[in-house]
Amino acid sequence: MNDPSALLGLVVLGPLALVLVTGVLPERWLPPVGLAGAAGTSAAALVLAAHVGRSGPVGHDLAGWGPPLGIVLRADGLSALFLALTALVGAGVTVYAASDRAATGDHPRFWPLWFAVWAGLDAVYVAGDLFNTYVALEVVGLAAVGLVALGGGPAWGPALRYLFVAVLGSTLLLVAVALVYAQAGTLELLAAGERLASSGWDSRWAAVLVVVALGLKAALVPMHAWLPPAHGSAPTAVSAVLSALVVKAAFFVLVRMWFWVLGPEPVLAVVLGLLGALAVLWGGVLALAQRHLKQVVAYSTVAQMGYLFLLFPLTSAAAGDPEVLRAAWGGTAALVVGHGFAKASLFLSAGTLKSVYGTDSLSELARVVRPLPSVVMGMGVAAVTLAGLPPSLGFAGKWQLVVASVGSGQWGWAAVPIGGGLLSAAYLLKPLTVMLREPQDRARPLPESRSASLRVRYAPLLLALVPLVLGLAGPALPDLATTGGPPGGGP
Amino acid sequence: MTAGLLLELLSAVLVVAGTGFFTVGTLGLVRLPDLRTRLHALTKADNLGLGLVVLGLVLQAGSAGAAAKLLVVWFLAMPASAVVAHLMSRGGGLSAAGSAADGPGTPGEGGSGGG
Amino acid sequence: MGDDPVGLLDVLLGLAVVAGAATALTARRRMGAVVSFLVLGVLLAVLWSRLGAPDVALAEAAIGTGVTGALFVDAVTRGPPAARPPGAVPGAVPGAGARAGVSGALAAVLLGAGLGTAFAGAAGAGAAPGGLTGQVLGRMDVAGVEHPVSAVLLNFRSYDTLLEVVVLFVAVLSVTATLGEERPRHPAPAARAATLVWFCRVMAPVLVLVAAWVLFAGSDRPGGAFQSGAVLAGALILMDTAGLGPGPDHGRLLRVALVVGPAAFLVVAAGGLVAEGEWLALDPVWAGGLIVAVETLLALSIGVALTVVFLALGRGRVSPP
Amino acid sequence: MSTLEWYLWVAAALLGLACVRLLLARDPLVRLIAINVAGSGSLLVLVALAARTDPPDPVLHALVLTGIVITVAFTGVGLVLLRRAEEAAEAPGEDGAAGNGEGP
Repeated sequence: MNDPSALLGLVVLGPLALVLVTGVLPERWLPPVGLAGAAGTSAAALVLAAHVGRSGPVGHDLAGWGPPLGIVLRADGLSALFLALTALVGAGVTVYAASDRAATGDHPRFWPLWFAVWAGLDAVYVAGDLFNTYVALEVVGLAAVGLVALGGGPAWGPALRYLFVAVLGSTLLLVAVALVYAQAGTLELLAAGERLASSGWDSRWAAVLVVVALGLKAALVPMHAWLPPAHGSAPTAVSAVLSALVVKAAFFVLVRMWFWVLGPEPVLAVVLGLLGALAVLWGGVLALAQRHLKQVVAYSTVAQMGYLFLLFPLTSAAAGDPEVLRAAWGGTAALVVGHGFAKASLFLSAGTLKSVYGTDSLSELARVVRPLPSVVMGMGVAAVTLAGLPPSLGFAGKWQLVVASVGSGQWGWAAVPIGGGLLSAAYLLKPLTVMLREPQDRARPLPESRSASLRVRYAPLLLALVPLVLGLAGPALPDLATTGGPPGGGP
Repeated sequence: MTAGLLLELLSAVLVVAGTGFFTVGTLGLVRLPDLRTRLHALTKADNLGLGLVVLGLVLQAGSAGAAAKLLVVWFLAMPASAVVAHLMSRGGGLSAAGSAADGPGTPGEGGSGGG
Repeated sequence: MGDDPVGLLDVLLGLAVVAGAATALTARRRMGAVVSFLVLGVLLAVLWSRLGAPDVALAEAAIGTGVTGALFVDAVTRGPPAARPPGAVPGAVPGAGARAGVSGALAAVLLGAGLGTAFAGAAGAGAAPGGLTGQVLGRMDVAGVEHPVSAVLLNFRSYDTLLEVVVLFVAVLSVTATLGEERPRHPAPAARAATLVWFCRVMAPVLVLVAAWVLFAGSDRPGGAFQSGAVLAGALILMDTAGLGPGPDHGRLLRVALVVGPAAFLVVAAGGLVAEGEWLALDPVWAGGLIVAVETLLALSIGVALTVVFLALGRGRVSPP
Repeated sequence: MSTLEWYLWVAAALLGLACVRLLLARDPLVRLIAINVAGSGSLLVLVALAARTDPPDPVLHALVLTGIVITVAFTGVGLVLLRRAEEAAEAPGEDGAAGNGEGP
């Protein structure tokens, strides 16, 4: 009974049980039960990830029916990576949310909705079935809309816009799944991929549908307009979760469909690469122009997601060269994990400053005599990862992307990580200088309106240090990312 | 003229007559000026239309069970439309006082985009 | 049925559905849009039964048109009056100008043409017709129910249904979250019109009976937990409109009723792991009984969930859990 | 033109119309109706493909049932958010900030 494949079900059904429990419990029990639940869920996910890292992909036939009839759960290297990221960042955010009510929108509904997002994310990462991926994305989407709505009055409008985008994306994804099923005759991911590859069916239309659907949900430029208002107006813990984790689920499904099911499309890959580069540029410029800290961090999410989309042109230009493929996959994995930790830490820092000083507008924060040192330190360390300075994971990721673009002879793509690094350094240092400079008019210092507990002040710093330590992990990350790699695109 | 053919013909006539009444009801909905006259047209024509269609289908229903279920559809629809029409005619009267949001006599807002 | 030349009935039905959708989407007033949407719902129910999908037709009528229609009508009629965008015509839909109309129509035609070629391509050369039909029909003897769609929903692909019920529960959580701390102000239960109260006393038991019949019919013919849940929601909404619905002190009862469906599903899932070694596995001997038990609790939870969403929309009388 | 192709074209028309109105319409209620119409369009693709064989494919019918319930869940949340946003816009003081009203 305790074979590791049962863990595949536990990482999803565990948080689902917690959704029901925290949906019914009275309010004072929620933080302790939430902490215990988060510990259990992340432990299960980490054990599963370690198992996959050690002995390769693992599968589990649900309800006893093997594929193609029943639904199969499967975790390969990529799933393990995303599961571990969700577990660690999720645990960190849960500790922060348990110690500061304001971070949860001051509403007991945070806990069941947060565990619903967590369960949905794990369900997406372990799904081995096309339609199951769609339903799991729906759980994540609706719970995320609910979480944004916790931000009260000003958040209801952005939450509604987020709902429209999520549903439009899901509908187009469902149509793409229907087309694949009509052609392949099975909903199981790997089998559908093999049958499509051998059937010679022109899957360009389905690929366009999937790219538009998941580009909407991953806020790829020009479909990014919904993200900053939604992530900006959500409560602190919610914005951290949305930017660090939820946006990545859509990218994960795009990678699954692109490499495992539909097969790479060279022309569309270049288009995705260009849109990614545009995202890095446009997101960075907009982040520079913002006057509120949470908006800067939200636009930085749009920018940093752009790097991930370089995976598609680099792998399709690699023409099977294992060295280039390993660098491309390793680089993307490092950027995914680095961005996850750093963005969560940055949003928690911004939220702490906002709850302590009552505002996140940079001009007001400039009047603070000596802002919380540990929080500002956390922002600085997170900026190191996001800007891609050594020894952080950001640097390791960007370095491998440059190696991949040089190795595949497409020098152009190397400009994106390098130029992007400068741009992100610019828009991250702007708020930092505001914090560290002497306030001009000492006459009107901005007082602390609320005190912040110890855990609240040091959680962002802790989260920001993790990608620095992981930066020294060397080959561990690329190995994990390419375990059970895709048939065509992987080494 | 075997019994089957006769049955077939009768049910076809009934169904067509029923749809005829529906059309008249919809015409009344579009042409008549105000709430009460529209309700008058709708409830009478549609109920009769539904009754005829149901009777037509009952003749073709395979088993007694299916026929009974068709009749239940009609028996449920009639009180529902009667009560709804009654409440609407009292001016959207959810409460006994009949809060005259639209008030009898003024054309109701609905029904403009009828399919 | 799929590849014989298209008949007149199909052409008419297809055109009616597209016309209904066009009216619903481009109506100049909110009420007109909602009424057209209801008509579209009825047309879709006919369309699904024409395409040989009675379960989907029943669900479309009960959920797609019934509950969704109730939500839309309530949103339009009981919304704050000022909310209706000011315009020459009360409730005019802003942005329905001519220029927007033309560009919108052009975009719609282009997108439709693109999607059309994609679909025709998918259905065309070498497509795998029938997909998993053979697999499902071959295993019906150990599925625990006779109706193939119910077998797929609650046995072969029960994980999808579990996630879907969680989506509905998350919807209830999100909806009640927006109500904020203060309990919705209960309007003093105004004396409801006598006819409405009488109608509800007669119809509510009948509707619950219909819901039970639809639920248990699901094991061997079209029906099941979702359609029965929608009928149950209809009964509960009717009771609430007539002032007989659950009062503020029933909050805890509603909360338990909401959770009991998914909780039972999770218990069965864990039981499957312990007994058979895989999550959600159902031993063929026990499958029938377990499926009916879980389906009954699911229908209850779905009915209550849809009702709470409706009540939260109108800040209804009951204090949502 | 076979029946299947005809209904696929009808589905394409529904999807095209609904997606355009979902993006262009200014009134959120019309966009919520567009969500339902787009959902029906995508489900029509599924049911039309299911109808290719004589006993229609039960797996596709189960998927469509799941799609309908998910659409009603999203529509419910969308309508409540629309109602709250309009109430907040209409009476900002009274119940605008149900939570603690963080915002840029």
